[in-house]
Amino acid sequence: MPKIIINDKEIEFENGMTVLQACELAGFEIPRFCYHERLSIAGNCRMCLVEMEKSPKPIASCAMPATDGMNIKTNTSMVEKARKGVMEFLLANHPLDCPVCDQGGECDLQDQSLYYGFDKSRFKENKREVKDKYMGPLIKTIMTRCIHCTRCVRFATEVGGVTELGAIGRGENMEITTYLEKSMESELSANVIDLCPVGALTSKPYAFEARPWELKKTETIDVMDSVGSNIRVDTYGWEVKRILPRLNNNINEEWISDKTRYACDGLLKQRLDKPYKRENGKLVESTWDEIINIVCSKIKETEKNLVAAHVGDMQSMETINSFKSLLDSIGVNNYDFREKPFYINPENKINYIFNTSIKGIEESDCIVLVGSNPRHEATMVNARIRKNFVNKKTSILSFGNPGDLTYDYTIVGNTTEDIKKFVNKQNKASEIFLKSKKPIIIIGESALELESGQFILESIKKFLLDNNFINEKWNAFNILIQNASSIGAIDIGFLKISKKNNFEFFNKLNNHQFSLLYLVGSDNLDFTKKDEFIIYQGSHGDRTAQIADIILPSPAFTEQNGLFINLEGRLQKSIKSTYPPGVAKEDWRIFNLISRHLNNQDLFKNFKELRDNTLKKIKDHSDFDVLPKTKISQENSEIGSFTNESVLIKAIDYYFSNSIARSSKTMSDCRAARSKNLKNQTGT
Amino acid sequence: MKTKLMEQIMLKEEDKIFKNLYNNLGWTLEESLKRSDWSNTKDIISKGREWIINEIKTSELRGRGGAGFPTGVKWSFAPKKVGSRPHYLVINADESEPGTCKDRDIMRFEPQKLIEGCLITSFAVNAHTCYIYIRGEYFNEGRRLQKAIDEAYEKKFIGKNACNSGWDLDIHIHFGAGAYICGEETALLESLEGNKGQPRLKPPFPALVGLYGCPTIVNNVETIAVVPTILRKGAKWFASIGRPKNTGTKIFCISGNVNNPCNVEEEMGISLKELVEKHAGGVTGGWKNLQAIIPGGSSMPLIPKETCETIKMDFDSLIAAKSGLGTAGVVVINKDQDIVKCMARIAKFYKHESCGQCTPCREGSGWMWRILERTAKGEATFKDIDLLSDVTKQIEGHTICAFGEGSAWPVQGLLRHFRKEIDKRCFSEPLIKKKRDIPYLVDQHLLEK
Amino acid sequence: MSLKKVHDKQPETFEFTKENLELANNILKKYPEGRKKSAVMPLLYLAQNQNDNWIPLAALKYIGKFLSMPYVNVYEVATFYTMYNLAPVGKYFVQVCTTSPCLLRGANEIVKVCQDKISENKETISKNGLCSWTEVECLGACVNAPMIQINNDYYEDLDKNSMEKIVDSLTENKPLKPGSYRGRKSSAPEKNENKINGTNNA
Amino acid sequence: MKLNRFFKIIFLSEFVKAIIIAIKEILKKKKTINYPFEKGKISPRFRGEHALRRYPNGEERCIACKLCEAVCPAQAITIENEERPDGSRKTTRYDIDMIKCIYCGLCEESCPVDAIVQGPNFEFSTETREELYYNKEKLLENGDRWESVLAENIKLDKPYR
Repeated sequence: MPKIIINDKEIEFENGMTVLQACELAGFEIPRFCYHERLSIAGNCRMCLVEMEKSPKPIASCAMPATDGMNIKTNTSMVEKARKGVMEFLLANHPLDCPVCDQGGECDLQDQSLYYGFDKSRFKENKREVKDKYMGPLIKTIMTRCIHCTRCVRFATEVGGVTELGAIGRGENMEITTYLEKSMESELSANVIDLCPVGALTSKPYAFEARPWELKKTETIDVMDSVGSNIRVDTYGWEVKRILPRLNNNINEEWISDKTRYACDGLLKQRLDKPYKRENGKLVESTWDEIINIVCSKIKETEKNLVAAHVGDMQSMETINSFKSLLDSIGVNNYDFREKPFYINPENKINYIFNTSIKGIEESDCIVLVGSNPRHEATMVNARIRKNFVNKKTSILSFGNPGDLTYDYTIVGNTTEDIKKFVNKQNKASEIFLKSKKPIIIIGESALELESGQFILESIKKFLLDNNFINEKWNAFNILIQNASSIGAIDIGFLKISKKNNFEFFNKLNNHQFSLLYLVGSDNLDFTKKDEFIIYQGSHGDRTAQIADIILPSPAFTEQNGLFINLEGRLQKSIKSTYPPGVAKEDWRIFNLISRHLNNQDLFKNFKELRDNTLKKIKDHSDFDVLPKTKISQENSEIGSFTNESVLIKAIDYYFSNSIARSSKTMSDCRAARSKNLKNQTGT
Repeated sequence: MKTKLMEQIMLKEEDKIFKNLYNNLGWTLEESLKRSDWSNTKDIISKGREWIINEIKTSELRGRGGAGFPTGVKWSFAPKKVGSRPHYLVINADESEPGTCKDRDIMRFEPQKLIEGCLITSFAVNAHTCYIYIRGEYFNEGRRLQKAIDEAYEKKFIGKNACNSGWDLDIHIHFGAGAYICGEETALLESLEGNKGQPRLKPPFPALVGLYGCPTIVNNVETIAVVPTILRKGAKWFASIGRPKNTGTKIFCISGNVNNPCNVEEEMGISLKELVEKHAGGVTGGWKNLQAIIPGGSSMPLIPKETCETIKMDFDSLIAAKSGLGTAGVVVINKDQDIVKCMARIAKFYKHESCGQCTPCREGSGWMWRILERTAKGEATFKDIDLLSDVTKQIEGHTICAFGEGSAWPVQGLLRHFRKEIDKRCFSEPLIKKKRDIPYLVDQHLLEK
Repeated sequence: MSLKKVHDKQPETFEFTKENLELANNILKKYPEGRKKSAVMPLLYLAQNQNDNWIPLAALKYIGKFLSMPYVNVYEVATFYTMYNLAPVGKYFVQVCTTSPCLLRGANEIVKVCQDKISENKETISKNGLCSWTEVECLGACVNAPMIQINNDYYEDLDKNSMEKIVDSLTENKPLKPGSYRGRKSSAPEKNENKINGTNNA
Repeated sequence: MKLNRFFKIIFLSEFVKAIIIAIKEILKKKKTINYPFEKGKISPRFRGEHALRRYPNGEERCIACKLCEAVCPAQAITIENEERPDGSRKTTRYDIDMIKCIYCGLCEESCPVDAIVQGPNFEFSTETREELYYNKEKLLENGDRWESVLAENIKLDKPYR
């Protein structure tokens, strides 16, 4: 390994590192503004200047590749002078409005000026003033504060895949703007707020809400989609003020989607804080004792095979597990977690998870999408695919038309016939696929929902097994599950299916064969109510609460501890960051209450017992935050019948996809802005 | 002293490379053939690229665009063999340095020399495509050059199998659109690629990763235009003119307060006084009336009268005098002029032309201009002048490209040589002082109501 | 340079004329395949010529589509370079060089003539609607200072009198010829050219 | 020694001295003041009752930066804020618990706009605790009442800050 000397300390570094990275490795911090690990190098802030032997000028360490035998100094007077000088220039035209700036307290410029700045300003001219720009409902701009590091421009172009930000003009009049100030059209747009080292781009919904030092920070995970992005929830009292990404290279790197970030104001609105019962068509407040009585008597008097249960998209595994224990104890065996009838094969774990892993996408050299729109279904997965595309120009093929995915792809065909040809090696796509070394196939829920859903899943799996693309080293088979609770629910076995009929639950539901429905957070379950008695247990007064006869208030995902398995099978802990409103009770406690009432015994004595029990049920479980140890087996599942139909990718109302998002004002603003943009586009 | 100067031999007419600098002989292809352009291009090319590069190296030709980098060495940086990526030759005709207008005359009156130079250089660096980046304001010059290129195509001097040498070459003209910074080679490449002209980070240097990510050699018009003559007359001839390491002839542009401002081709190392007195008809108001001279275009520090007496115009002597030859745009400032105002105008130029990419130049160039402007009006304090000096030092060496130095040096030169002059007018308290009693800047707008 | 202001009144649409479209396609051929973006600068010139010497926003969008380039990048380029006008200018657009070499030889007087005869402020169109003027940085003809550029042509070696004549000719819509206004040949020394050459030849 | 003492007793010298001192003191200016009616001089830096100041045009100075809240060692200050329709940042709630307050003056020092100040008033004793929970209205009213003195004090103290 090559060696570099930094401040007389010799260290080894990897080839391809920059001087700045080598300095970090040696433990010397280099101040920077424009440099960011995940963006291209701009080298324009000049804050990272260091001294290099034999160079008369200081060099920009972020842009200089480290070479063997370099001698770098970061603590000389030359370096100090350079940093001070640059800092003075940065502050020269930066307004002195830290007290009203939302970035105050977590501002790179503030922190670094403390170390590298002069104690007073020598700039006596008039400061520059820049008009603020409109960048959509999420980003508030105070462009006078901008230090032109162009991180946001690079992010939008490189990671976001939407070249909508640019720096217009030149010299000291350079301004960052979107084209003619239209809102940014990216699901990742709000990440520029985190990237901005100053307060030029701040969060609009969070404007003036709180100061960073008065927030309680909880490191947890997100449940808006099945990716399980790592987040930090900042709370002030009961309120969740904001959600920020947390670094996890395996999942979300350090970005999160706008929905993850901004649906949090939905946690404050339309909350169920008391039990309700329906009397004469109207919901009236009730008490826990009364409501549990009603629920239990209802369960007792209904025949067990007329009782059905369903869990929604954001329920933790503990909730599902304790719910299942309750159902088992009373003998109910109609339950499911799917919101729409799509085919699944729960036999083996590799049949329903994203086997390649999100990080594995980066290695791939051919990506095939089958009836899937990753941009809306799992934004972070899409960001990875784009990363791969940008780095390697990988060929991306798609069955079905998913629309704009922020990268180029070729549509192979729009019918299931094309998929059939693909697995039979009858078209060009399979040629490209077979030639590649590390291909991946991503099957979306839309494809599995087709009549030939079973055929698509099983035949593709067979195709991959036959061509040795599913092995210990590389597993090309991926299902893109949309909901955070799904994988956990399959592992726990919260579904009743037989080999012949995958959709028993849905058939009965749609034929109105149930008379009592117990729904836990199922707001997206697609069915029309006839004369079923509906018990709804959940956090938001959303779609199902409106038709429910009994409402049991329970906490949202930020308000109780829980386990979630993300789409790649990674087990993660969601941590309670605030408490539920009113008299809402944690889900497992509600089930305990019912169980005590019905059977005179607790389901679980305490939360620890519940968690231990839950952990035992996880298939191929190894540890937290790691991929599952899946077993590859050639099992004989039926290929299923083939019907020729078109592969229709169901559009997701991205900003309104779950009950929290639907309650959020920010999300509805985004949705309005998006549809306005869409109108303008088609208009001209 | 004066007589001694006069005795020095001026550049002989036959040693001049640009014989048609004033368009006495006509610029068309026909007429330039009479000046032995294109006379034995095929032979030169047939001697091979090694020979050409070596010949240029021994001639000690230094780049005429400002930095004075040895041209032969630059060419040898290009990969010897063409890999998967094609090579490019880019000619920098974005002549925007105030005080310089030599390339304009070459393109107007000696276009064939440039085109022939392009062919030979392209061959030497393995390029089949050559772009000439002309500043947008030179619209007519660009048209003239295009005509000359068309003529050369017609005669098959360029194009497929140019001059029967077996080498293919296409020359395209690309117009700039008014940005001084595009004279910086990497900014020029960015501009050519259709981006804003913001300089790139170096390394990698354009010789390895240049236009479209391919190896690219960027040279000034004058550098390329003298190449055919050097190869024709021999490196030794070229090296014999001027002084060691500063060889050959150079077009000097003499402007400002002189009686006869002009472009003139002269030997490198000619004394500045001779240049001004003989070719430009002397300083307006006589040599006594001289205040200072900017020897190499606006980005070089000025030199005071005392130094002007003896200084020789070549790269190394001017560096020794803490200035530089730059593009050899000699701007003469006489005592009738306000030197501070003049430099403030140059600072404004740099403020106007800063690309805005990196911090020191973006923020510093405007700051310098504002302080100088105040100084010129007599509204600055002594402290401000020290601050100005600090600002120039904070810009210098901390920027991505050489623009930082270019904007800081003239001001440094002014401070170095005319500090007394500045100090004379800086005594009053600054205007801003009055505002200082207001404790904090936040919400100040509310106070005004 | 302050940031260029986009004109308030914008035409709805923009399209290249047939000839210009042909020219544009020829320009594209100059650059290697897949490098269409390079043509953005020449195309902006084309658009500017077609549209009375200024570029409307619709043209930026049109060029963006033409080169399959994000609009914002075209916008960036159009605002970065000074020669693209995003607001209308006069039929005769007088650009006065006021950088030091010209300043030393009296560019201020030239500016004054413009202020008196064309319009008080720069970048405003004169009363008769034919001219507008602006100050520009060095135009690269320092030896012939002071000088101006009218549209594409250089007028050199000016002084107050000749400048007045030129501006008058513009307002009458009969522009004078470009070139030196002291009757000198290109950038040759005026008085002693022959003498020097003579001594050398002797 | 004994003799000396003897003479002192005989001639009542101590007594005389005392009378002289007493007479001297009677002629001097009074050290005490008639408190509720007269008041002593207070340093411009005196840290008394809090007040929130306004700008001359009547706009409140406080911009809800929450620095005083953060710096307060006794955690006596509570601030809530919002964005006004005109985009400015102002408080909706500014409470000081005067019972918790230790009168350290850090809030005053940390304020970037000289909004929260500790004025010269020290006579704000109350009969109930509740009256000592100051809210924004009370603090602004204090500011209005004391503005002339506060402005003067800040001006006097400025050179030392």
